Amino acid sequence: MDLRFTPEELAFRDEVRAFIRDHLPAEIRERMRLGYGPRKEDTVAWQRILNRRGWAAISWPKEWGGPGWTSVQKMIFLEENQVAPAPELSSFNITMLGPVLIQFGTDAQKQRFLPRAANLDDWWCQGFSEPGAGSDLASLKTAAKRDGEHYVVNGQKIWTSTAHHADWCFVLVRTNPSAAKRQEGISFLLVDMKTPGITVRPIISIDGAHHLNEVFFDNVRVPVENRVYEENRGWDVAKFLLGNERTGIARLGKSKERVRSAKEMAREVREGGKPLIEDAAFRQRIAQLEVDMKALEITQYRVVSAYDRQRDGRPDPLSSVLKVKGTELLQATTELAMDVGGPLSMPIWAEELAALSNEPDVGPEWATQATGSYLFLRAASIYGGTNEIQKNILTKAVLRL
Amino acid sequence: MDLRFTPEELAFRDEVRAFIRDHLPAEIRERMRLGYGPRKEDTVAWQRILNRRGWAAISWPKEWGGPGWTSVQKMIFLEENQVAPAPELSSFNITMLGPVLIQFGTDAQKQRFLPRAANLDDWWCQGFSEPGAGSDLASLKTAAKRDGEHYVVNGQKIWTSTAHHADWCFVLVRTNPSAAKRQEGISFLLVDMKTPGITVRPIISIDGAHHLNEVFFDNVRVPVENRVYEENRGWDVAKFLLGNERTGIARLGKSKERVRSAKEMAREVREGGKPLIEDAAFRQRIAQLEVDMKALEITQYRVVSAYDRQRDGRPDPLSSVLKVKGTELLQATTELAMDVGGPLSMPIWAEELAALSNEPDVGPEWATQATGSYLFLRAASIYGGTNEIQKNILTKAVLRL
Amino acid sequence: MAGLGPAIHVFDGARKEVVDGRPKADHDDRENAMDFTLSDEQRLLKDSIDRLMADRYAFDQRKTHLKEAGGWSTALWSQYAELGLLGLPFAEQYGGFGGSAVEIMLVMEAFGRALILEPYLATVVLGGTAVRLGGSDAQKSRVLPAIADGSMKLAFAHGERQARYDVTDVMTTARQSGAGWVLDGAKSVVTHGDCADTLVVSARTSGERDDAAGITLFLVDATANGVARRGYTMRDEQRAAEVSLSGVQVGADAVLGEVGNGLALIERVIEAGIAATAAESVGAMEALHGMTLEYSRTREQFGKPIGSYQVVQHRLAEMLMSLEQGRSMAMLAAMMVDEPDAAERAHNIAMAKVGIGQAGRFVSQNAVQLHGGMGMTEDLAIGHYFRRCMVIERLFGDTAHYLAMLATEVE
Amino acid sequence: MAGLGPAIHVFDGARKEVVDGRPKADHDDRENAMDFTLSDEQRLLKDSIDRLMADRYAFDQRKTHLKEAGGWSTALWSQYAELGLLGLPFAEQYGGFGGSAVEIMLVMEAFGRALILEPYLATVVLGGTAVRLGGSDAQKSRVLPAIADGSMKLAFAHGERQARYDVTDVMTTARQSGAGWVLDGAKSVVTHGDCADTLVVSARTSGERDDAAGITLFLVDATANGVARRGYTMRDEQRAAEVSLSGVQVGADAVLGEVGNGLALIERVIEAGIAATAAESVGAMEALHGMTLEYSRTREQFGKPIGSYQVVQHRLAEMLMSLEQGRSMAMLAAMMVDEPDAAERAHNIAMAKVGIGQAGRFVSQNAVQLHGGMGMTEDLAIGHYFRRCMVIERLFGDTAHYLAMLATEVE
Repeated sequence: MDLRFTPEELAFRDEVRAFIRDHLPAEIRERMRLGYGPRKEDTVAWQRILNRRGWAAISWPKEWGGPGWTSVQKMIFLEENQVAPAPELSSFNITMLGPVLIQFGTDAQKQRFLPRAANLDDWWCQGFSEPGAGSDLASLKTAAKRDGEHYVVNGQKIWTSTAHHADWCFVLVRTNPSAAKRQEGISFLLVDMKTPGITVRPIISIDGAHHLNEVFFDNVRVPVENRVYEENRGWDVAKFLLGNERTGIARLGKSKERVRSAKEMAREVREGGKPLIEDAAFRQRIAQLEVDMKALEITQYRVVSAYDRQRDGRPDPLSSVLKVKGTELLQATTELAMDVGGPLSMPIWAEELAALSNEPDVGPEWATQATGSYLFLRAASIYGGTNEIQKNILTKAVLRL
Repeated sequence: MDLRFTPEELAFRDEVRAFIRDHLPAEIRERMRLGYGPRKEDTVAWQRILNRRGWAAISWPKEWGGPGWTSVQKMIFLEENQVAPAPELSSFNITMLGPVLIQFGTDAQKQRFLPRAANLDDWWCQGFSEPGAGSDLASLKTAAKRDGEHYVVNGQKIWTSTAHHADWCFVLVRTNPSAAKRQEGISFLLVDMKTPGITVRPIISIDGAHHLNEVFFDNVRVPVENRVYEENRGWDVAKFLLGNERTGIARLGKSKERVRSAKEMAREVREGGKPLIEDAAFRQRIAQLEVDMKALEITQYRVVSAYDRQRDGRPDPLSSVLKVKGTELLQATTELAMDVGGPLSMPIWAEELAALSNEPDVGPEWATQATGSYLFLRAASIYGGTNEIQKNILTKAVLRL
Repeated sequence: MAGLGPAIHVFDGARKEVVDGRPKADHDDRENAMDFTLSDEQRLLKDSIDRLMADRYAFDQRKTHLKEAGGWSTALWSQYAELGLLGLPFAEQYGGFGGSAVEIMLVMEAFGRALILEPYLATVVLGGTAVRLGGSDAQKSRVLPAIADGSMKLAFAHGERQARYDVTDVMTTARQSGAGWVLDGAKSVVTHGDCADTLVVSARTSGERDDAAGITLFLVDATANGVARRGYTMRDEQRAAEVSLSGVQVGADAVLGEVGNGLALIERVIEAGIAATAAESVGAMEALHGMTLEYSRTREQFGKPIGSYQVVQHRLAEMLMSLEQGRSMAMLAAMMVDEPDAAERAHNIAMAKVGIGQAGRFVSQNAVQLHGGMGMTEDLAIGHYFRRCMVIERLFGDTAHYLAMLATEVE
Repeated sequence: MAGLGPAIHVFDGARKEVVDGRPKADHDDRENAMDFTLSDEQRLLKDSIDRLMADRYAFDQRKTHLKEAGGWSTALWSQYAELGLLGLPFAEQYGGFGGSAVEIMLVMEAFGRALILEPYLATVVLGGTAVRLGGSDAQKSRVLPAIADGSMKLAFAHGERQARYDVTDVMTTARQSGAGWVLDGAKSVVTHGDCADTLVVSARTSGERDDAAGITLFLVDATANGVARRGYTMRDEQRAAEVSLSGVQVGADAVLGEVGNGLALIERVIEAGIAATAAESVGAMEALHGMTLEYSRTREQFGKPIGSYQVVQHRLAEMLMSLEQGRSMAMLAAMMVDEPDAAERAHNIAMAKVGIGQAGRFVSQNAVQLHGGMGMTEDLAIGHYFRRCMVIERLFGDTAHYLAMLATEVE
């Protein structure tokens, strides 16, 4: 980072950069440079390459295959990986499930699930949100009744990203409907997606693509041994998971990659009879974005470098600043990339919508992909707690109002 | 207006423009073009010239000296007057007191006060706000006790604009402290500023100038005949006054004048080695402001032209749109004018601060005046109900939330 | 102008009853100021369209229209013809009704509220304007009545792959051959170019790329030899096509307007398109605001409707202000589209384009945001309106393009 | 950098106890991450300044300082000298302490929180940097110790009336005469130029207006014959002066740095000024945010503290985010001010200038807005901080000026 990494950190960045350059399959890099999201097989392939290098389980302790990096090193790695651009690590496996099992899991659970999660042998998804329970998670209704050595799960989850790829799902269920507080009476279960009674229904999002799903549970039997932590204490697990390290929450590397790509393409298209890259207003827009990215880069460094110093384990409320500013930039930079394409950004690229139409591609792929990213990332200010919720968090936790 | 006035309206605009051109004293126009606010004598002189023409009491019925204009004609007049630039009519006399007396006043009160108000023989000010009662007017505390044929007034008003110029003040007082609702038990009094017991203390605002005052009432005796409308019904009067016609609330003419002035001065200063007016970013900024002014101009026309059609006399909640967008533009355009001056806008121009310093003038007057307007108009989004309050009004009255 | 001053029209967004998640047009909303500012004919027109949309264009019905072969409803196209909408702007002698820009504005607003899919913009507004303003009597007699009765659809084939938003960047060529002409080149992202019977094609008859002079418009039969079209769906689900022309022969009577002086006519067509889509955008913003307002009343979070949170309330108020400022700009465009002074006309319509683009972006982005996850799903109407606003902002040039144009005109 | 990473420092604004309407610096706020990222010396430095400001720069005390002849406190100037602040950035051989940009940042932040009036920026940062980087041993020995012990004040007399923000627009001339030089011209809005003992004057020794080459810096005795100064007060109550030079004779030893190559040195001085005022702006923003937060807790409207309204809460949260983004930019400037690569240095400091300017504007404008009428009064501290942010945004060039510079560098 420009803001004076230590020599060790600089050396580390170069090492990461070199490794990605040498090991990221060219075909994956090419598709992603054009703006395509990684296919399932791309993500699996790359995470396994990283895992062989010991760089997959980045936020896990060494004994479970973690690299033992500082938060700053993780930040550097994540950004380099995004800028490459390379498929991102499965956050469900690495950032969410892993730390949860390491903190709350039994030895048996750790043995069984951690190595396969690190290597993406199991693709995990997150069963938290429910219809009517968006940011207000504790109002979830999906019920699990104890029946001998099993829980019988009934209910519905929604916005379940990549459920259609997933082998396993960690699910929040209500095991005690009559608990005094809503937060009590919730348990955290690990569910094999192949269990009878599970139905996955795709949700097509406004980019016309299939990222999200509804997941229906109809008398799904889950062995009690697949419950993490105590019965009715699942809220503690969920809080830990959500409050868990937020390094990379700003996804700054992705924004940087979008601006780089926009500048590259702006040499190829015209505005007012000359290359768009020479247009004064366009250059001002880029300059402003680069200023905002620089400020966020340093703020992120300040926040992340503090993670390692914090001993109380409380989630840093400043993560909300990274989330808000990061998503504002993600949306501004993807909009920029779309605008470069101009009219050519408006047609739908067929493969993206294969399910819905049979039209051939028109226009440059990068332009149609740019619009896809713009559309899908309207969700960036919604998922993981809307930006409005983030400001509520700052109000309570920092302003103390 | 570009948006197709009727031929009659066009002819009217030309008539107004010609009259101002021919009758506005050159010395007043010159000072105002440099950005100075009008002196008391300027305002008085110009309003009397207009009154002779029958154009002062613009929102009064003909029988009381009004010109009998439509709201659109008033809008045209107000904008031409601002663009000239000429001193604005005393809103206290014309927009506030006049309609109140015509609606609620006794014949005696009308006879006594209206003609002098139209001619600015009496300079009126408004005694509404109190410390701790800003946008929340009904919480006012200034008390008036009945004592024979007088009220004895004790208390304090604040933000009393031009009280130091004023001959008279219309004041909201609490005549029944034990009323069930705060709004009940308030009365509307006309107070001669020469009455013993009145103290006017200047409030210097952040532009270093003296516009505002605190007014203290210490056993001030006000004849009962100077109460408007019934005792304890003053809230009805206040509501009528505040909800009263809002033509000109956007002060669009002032914004247009600021942009015109900024463009004029931008030919005389440099940016990047050429005249600022040739700077791409500066031109974009102007273009955007002109787009926003055009949109507001049409919205204002739509709202104002509807005033004449409304029969129910309810204040149009859309006035809040004009207030918000109008003040946003006022603040953006005065900031623009200040920015043109660059470093020369930052010194204080001595006369402005005569009371506080004895420094000679430096830099061009227009630059120092531009900063004065910028600073004072930070209040534009505060007075008359903050822009946050305006959005509350839209929420209740239009969105019905 | 007073006829366009529905100050209270703003209440629409707030008052509309909501049907299948989309606000229904209100027929006798006493507070709709248009009641007393529209002529009886205009009133009749607005009512009949609103009723048709309410009956035939509910969001689920729209899904059915989408599934038709062409991606829009041929049945409704006939209905538009019967209602006289297809001939609205044309003189009566050509089977039209001599409707003004105000009538077109009313129609496009209603179409925007319903998010229609039919090629009205391409055929009646773009193609129709080209022929109406540029055509000879013979051409008008041949084309306009056919548009009016629904038997002929047009498309405006001007933009080219390399041109982005530069209106004079025409590389398609037309060279004289005998009495007629031969056209070669390619046109890109031609709105509803796939279903058009006749294409209005711009081609260079002289000069170089980017020259203002030397551009000519031609009426080209879409089925003529050498015309190839690849149709596809846009992000807003409307149809468009890539059109290639190789050795396409047309007669002398195919020339629309003056040879070499096509630019002025092209600009009139684009201005008419901007005015029409500005009104359509207003209709879409009304729908977005109305749906979001309704959602904020019903959707609960932490035990309260989200509409009870002040931040949501103020966001909705800001959306309302943008909608009204946008409506003002759509009115400006409608008033200016027939302004004789070309510079005045172009300047004001450019301002309207910028204002509408910014308003549409603000309203549609916040409508999605306030809907949360639901706003991201293809199942809800919100995202579809959002994308229509997105595409409209980029038709005929985007906000930055027109703001740059205005910046050069600052004096 | 880790030494500059007070992630929790953000809590300052929120936690500060408020004294006479201004947040008091917290001496042992456990949550102030700087506690464990500052060296003991830095910690000592910060504590001693904060304590001095708390004791001597309460807002009412500041009013007294303002009333002094020069418009600032000579007593505090001596205190700064005693504390070693005036020699902070200079080498020990010149009576200094070899402090880095980080120490200057700490000092300026504290000064920004207290809104000090003394000529520290002009003397130590601007004048001091010019001599420290450009001066000969003789010049350094003559000037730096005198600055450090408080006996000499400097001012940077570079800007001219016609130049606005153009750094190479120098029309003041210096022509050789015998061994020395004769200076003629005028300098405008010279910060604290009225009280300076020595002026660092830029003059053209060759070339034309706007030429980058041909500018030379001179050390000029402010009392020399031909030097005339008109002092005045700026909008932020700091002092400045118009300086005219007519036939001012100086010796060859007055030349600072190389003849004709003054521009590079001027840029270093300006960069140091930007870094220092960036930190000052952060201090001012902390105070503004802290005061506004406190006000929102106490000021009631409609029976509730305004801080209980969600819109006010979110505005304060957005101010907090701007403050932190601004703080990051001030850190960037501090880190970059000694960067050897001139292009890299200039680019990053230009980014910091833009970021700080925008943050300062957002925070200060909203601090006034949330204070309502009270924010408009000269009696409250708010408006004074507001105007300091306004002036800082325009020192050495405004946001538009640096954004335009960055735009030209986009590649």
